Amino acid sequence: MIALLISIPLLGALVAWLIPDNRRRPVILPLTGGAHLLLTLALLADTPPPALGGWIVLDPIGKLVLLGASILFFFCALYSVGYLAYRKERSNRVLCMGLSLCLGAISLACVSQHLGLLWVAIESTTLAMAPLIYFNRNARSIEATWKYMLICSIGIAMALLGLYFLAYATVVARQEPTLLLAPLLTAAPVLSPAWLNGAFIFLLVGFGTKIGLAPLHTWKPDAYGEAPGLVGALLAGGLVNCGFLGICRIYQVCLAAGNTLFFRDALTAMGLLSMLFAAFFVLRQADFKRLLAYSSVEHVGFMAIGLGLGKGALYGTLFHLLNNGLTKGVLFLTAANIHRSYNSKRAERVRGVMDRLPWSGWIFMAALFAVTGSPPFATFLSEFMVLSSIFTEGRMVAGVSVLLLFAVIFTGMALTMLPILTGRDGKDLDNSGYRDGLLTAGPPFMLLLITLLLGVWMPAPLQEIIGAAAAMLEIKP
Amino acid sequence: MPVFVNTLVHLLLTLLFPPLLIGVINRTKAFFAGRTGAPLLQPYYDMIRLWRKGSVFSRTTTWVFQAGPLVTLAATLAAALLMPLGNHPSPLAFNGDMILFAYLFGLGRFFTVAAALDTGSSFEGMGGAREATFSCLAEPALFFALVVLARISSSLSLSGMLNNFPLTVWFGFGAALLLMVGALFIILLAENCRIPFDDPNTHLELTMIHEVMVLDHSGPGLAAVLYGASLKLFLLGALFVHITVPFRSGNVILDWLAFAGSMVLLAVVIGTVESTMARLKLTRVPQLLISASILSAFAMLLVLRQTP
Amino acid sequence: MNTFADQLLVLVFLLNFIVLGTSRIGIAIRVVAVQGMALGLIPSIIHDFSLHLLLISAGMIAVKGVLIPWLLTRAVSAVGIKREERPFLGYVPIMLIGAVATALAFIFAEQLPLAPQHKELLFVPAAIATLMTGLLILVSRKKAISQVTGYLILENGIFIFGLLLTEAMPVMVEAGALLDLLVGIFVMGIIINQISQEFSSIDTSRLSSLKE
Amino acid sequence: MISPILLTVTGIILALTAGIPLLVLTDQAKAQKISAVLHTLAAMAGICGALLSLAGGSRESWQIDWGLPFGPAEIAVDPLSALFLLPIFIVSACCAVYALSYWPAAENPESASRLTLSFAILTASLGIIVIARHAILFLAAWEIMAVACYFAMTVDSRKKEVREAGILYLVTAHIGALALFAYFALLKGEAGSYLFPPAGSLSASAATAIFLFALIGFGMKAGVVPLHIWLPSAHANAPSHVSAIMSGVLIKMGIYGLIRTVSFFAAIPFWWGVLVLAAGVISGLIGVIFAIGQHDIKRLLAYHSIENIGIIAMGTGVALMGTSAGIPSLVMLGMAGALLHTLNHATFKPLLFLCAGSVIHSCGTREIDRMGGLLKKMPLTGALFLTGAVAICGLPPLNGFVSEWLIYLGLFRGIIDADTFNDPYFALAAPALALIGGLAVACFVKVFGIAFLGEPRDERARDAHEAGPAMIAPMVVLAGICALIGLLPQAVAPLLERIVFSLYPGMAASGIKLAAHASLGMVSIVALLLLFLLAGTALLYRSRLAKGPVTAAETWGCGYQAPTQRMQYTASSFAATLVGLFSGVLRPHTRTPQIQGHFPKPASFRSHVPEALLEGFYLPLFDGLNSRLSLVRKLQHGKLHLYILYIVITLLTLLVWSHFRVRS
Repeated sequence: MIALLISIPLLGALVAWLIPDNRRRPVILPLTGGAHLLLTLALLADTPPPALGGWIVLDPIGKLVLLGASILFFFCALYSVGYLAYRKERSNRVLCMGLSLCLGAISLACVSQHLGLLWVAIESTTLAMAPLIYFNRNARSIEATWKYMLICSIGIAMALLGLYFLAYATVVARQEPTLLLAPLLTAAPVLSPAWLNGAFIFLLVGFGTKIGLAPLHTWKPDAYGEAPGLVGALLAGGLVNCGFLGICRIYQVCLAAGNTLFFRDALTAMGLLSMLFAAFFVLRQADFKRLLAYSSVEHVGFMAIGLGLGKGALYGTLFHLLNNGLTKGVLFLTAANIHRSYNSKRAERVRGVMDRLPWSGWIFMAALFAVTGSPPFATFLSEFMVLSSIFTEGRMVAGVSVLLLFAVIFTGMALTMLPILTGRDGKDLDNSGYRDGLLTAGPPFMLLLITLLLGVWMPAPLQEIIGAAAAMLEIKP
Repeated sequence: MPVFVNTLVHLLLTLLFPPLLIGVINRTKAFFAGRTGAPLLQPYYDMIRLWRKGSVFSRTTTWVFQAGPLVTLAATLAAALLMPLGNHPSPLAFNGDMILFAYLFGLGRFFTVAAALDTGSSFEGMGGAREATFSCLAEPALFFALVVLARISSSLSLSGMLNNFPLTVWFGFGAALLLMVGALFIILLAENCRIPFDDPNTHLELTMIHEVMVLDHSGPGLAAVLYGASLKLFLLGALFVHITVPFRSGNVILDWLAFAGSMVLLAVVIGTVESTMARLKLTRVPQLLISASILSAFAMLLVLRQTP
Repeated sequence: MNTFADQLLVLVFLLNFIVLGTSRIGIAIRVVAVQGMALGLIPSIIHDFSLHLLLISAGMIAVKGVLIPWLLTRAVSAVGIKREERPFLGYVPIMLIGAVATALAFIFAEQLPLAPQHKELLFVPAAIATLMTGLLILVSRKKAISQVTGYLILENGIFIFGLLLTEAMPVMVEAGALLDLLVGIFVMGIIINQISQEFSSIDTSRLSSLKE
Repeated sequence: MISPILLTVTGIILALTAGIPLLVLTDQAKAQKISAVLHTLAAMAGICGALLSLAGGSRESWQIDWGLPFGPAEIAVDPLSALFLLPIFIVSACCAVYALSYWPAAENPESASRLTLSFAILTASLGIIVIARHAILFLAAWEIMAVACYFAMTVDSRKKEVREAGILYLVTAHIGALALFAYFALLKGEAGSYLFPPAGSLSASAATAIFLFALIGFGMKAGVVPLHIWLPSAHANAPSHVSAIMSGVLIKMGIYGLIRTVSFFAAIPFWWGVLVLAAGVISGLIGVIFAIGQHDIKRLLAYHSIENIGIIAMGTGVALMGTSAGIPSLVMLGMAGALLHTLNHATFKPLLFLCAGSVIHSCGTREIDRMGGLLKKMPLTGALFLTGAVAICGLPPLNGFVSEWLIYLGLFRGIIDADTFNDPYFALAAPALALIGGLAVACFVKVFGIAFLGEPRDERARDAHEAGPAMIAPMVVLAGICALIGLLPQAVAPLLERIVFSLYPGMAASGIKLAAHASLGMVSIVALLLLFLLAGTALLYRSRLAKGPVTAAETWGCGYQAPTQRMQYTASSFAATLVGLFSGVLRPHTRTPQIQGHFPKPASFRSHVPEALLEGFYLPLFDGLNSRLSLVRKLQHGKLHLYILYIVITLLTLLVWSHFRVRS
């Protein structure tokens, strides 16, 4: 079953490569995505036993990331059919292949218990995405791709060094050298603290680059801003979660090793720094896709804080992981529609979206509330859980600073997004003639609906998965 | 004497006495000016004559214009039932009546000013604006005084505050009461549009307050305005007299006579002030009113400090 | 055998300095190729012979010594540039910094709680120094190709550390890492090509239109 | 026995369904009528529920098992909820009927359905807020209320000032909600669950932060100075019936939250009350002073909302000080005054906004200085506005007086309780309230006089017409309630008592009566007597008038021969002296023309009182911050090699930090 999970996307990529017809090729994506989603749901319902000598296990954290990625991918795939119909002039072979491969790599990352394999999978997602950022083939997109490629490669190289350190920690401790999670967790208490520290730092920097924790986030606005919307959605909702999964794994090892104070402080500090950076850049941000990138930095920072605080915040953090992915999907897909219609993503060149594109406009508006943690969206629940835990733990300074930053970020986002959405559409604005269709407005709408649904009703199995995942990250007394 | 007799006296005094005060003031002013002056009862004649006259209404005006003097008069009459006179509680004394008392005047003011604006004349608008402005500046001073009285007497009604106002209070809180009496006198003059705030006899519209507001009233309406104004003077004067003349003999008739006498005395004092002082520059008026508030605020602080 | 490995590592140090000091991109690529080959030899030298090691060595030499340099050379000839011009940091200062970094690497390695069997070896200082060299090049050079060489040197540094753990690393992972590296460089090569087409230069200092 | 909670929930659901007809029916005009009927039915159910609860004085609750990991939710109707439910349902129904002719679907095809839907959601969320007893449910309803209100107020988003007001409103609402996040998080820490704790069940010793967050969050919604900055522009730019519900009901949710919050705590520190009282005094004064300077009728009314919120806060402050000092009479008077004023303000302020809406509808402007003489054209609207104006000034015999009087009594009670208080808080607050009252009279005499009396100043005002019955009827209902409470205040006394008892369970046992401390019966007598006297003098006057000759003439122009309408006193000139007195706070902008030469050119004078706190403090602060931030933004300079340097620096920092961390 799990093998199928990884091979379906790979097969999809192969088929996409083989299909010569630019017009029909995109259809392969929803097929792949649909099959993958069904399989994921089946796997969640009936967890398979460990495979490949314990290398491949679908544990609760993996399940959560997999579920989020699979849902997001399916709707992005549906969207891609509608989107690519507007981009007939470009060959979409690389795009279709890259997306499928990326899904495969994400699935692999979710199920791998060997940290080396996890690293390979995450690195593969980075590589698979690079050509997609360059889809628009202009000077700005090539610049963004180059920055993405180089910074992420360096980051991921740091993560590799971190993994080596982790393995070396076992060598120094005279244990069987391994990067398999289960033995590492058992051996953790005796691991050399210095090397474990080093491993944590390098992995944090490595995966932190991948998920875009400040000040390692520098590639993010460029890549998110220049990539097509659906690529942005997958970067922000899929790849970020993968990187976060990597951080969760090392966090698990650190927890098992005992003394976690530094790890948690480092995560909290970087999380706060990310939110601070995001707040600075969100204010007066004139490019609404870059705005979304900084919002992603903010949310990654928030999750890092949640993970760093641990205890009661974990449940909310993991739930937020899922919600963040879904809302980012909504935002990027609708932002792409708006971009398409106005041929611009600058706030001064876009007005009156609610009049011109009512569906995209209203979805974008709702997503503004969703992404800023307003009830009744699920992001509210997860943000509130984390905040509630911050305050009940008595960390008043952290709590108040997070709230202040939330306030600044909401202000910034509202100041940029509301004038775009409202106002009067004018003759001075470009109009490409794009109109919302079922396949371009439907997927973000469905994603929005899911966030809304999760905000008023969390299915019991989901609660179970998140609960089990949080339990894995909890400090054992 | 049974209660109803006292109430009867109260009502009779309220209804009949006020125009006399105006007469006394005018007589005093005439004395200072070296004139014989009009008879003491001249205000009564004036009002009766006006009441019998016909009316002239501006085409601009609406029913609000006619309602103005009537509401003001009704509100002042209602207020008269709350103010204790002589050594007797008012017919309708209850906890918090002092606030109702002050707010009834507010109601009267609202309608007087509205009636003035109803004429569409810029002069009457000007007068209305001044009336509204100055009276809201006088309001805190009055309330500081009420706070002082409430604190001293531990009572929440005008009757409780003013009827039990023995001389000993003056020994205890002399300084504070002196400040307060000063403030109250300023309020008394300002609220009743006397010199130095306003000149009831002037005919230069640009400098008037109350008189300019009622320029367009005529006949019975004007009679109601004049009567209402004298009643207001009477009521505020009673408040002032209760504090400044804290002699209560216990003999009912004596107390009533003493009250009436001190009211007349007050009218003489007002007349004297009007004769000896010049009218203030209009821009100075707010300053004087604010200083009245400050005076009574000081009085309040002194009293708060003194009472445990 | 370890002495031979140490000598190879000394060679690695020297190669680091050559890359730091040269302005010719062709030389830098060749130096990196040599460095990769040298590193590819080490696993077979320090450990007893095994198929596993042989595979790793062969893979390393093939990828780092042959394939990647070939890819880069092709990219260089496609965009037609030879020299790094006016880097952000001059060659002399950067070599001095490199020297300081190497010295620091030795001092730092002394402090580390190494396993007893690794105490005497040059692996850890070499790894740190190479890593720092890679980062220095990445931070100081303007041409995209130079930055790729910097990245390769950085990777080499990490790989040197990995040599201490060859036994711990399953082939699959090693192979995956190498494959990823190869694909990465391949993609970078393509991007460089596109950059030169788009900007008629591969000077990355021009790639700064995306800000704030 | 029909349960209050069932009726209330029915009302909320009916209100929610009122948004649907315009979405599904093609005959929009008919759909709007159905929607108004639904709102009215909702109001009937809701008001019955609320009155039942107030009459019974008991608390009834429902547990709801929902699929969220915060424990089961709870909704409950107790007397406090019931009191706030009354305005919600009354005002929403009045506004829905009013909209039939103010915002007819037939004339506004594209915006009516959006407006009706947001209005229905707004009403329902308001209802849920006051019955929610679970943090998550409350917050969800709270935010939905804010967002629904945003959509309702920005229907006319093609206008720039509407958009700007909307953004300001939304941002401040969200910031307030964030403060509530912290508030509920801390509350959960104290109470142990996300359910609201019962009254008086928590110790206030560690609750300073809870109280402060509640004050910020709820104060922001209520519009307490200095958190009021969103309020004037939002109220001014919304459609009038939305302004009515915002001012009458929405901002009261802040008051509800604050009262609910303080009821959780058993013994509260004295300074809580002092702080609330001080905030009330400041809001009251600032609100009314700013109101005087406005020429925009709705902005002016908006500032009066701030003033009235201040008065309510003063009452609450008195009650809190009474609670901590253990004086039940203070608690009773202060709380009853605050609650009654909440209810009263929810009647006369919507009344005034609806009247203002009719005027704007008919004159096409919000500028008072372009109106004039409207009473002749719109006699009913004018009379109703006058009723509202007298009520809001707190003048007898209408309802505003009763509640202000209770608060005054509380303050005076505090003043004479010499044993307990030597602090001048009460003694300073009473004259402040008097000043507020005086200024309010000045302000409303100005609006009524300039807009409705005199001669029209503008063509549109000359051609003004009376509003239709759908607009008049709701106003009559609201004015009726104003008069009813004003004339028979003793009828509401037992209801207020029950609310106070439900908030302070300890007080119920002591048998304290509101009537013992405040003779509302006497107020009623004086009010009726006043009407009687008025009727008497009016009769006399009419009969006299009938006898004598009555002549119509021009207004006495003091000898000037050619007066024009434009020479009338204007709102600005009326307020000029007061604005000048308070110019230190108001910072009015004036543009005075230079008049030169013997034959000066036509010149114009302009004066405007801006929202000084927003334009003088918050916006400069924001701009200053923003220009500082532009330095930080240089960090994202687009230079790749420096980005890589960031990675190196991060690594080194973390390594060094961990080194020292492990050492220590």
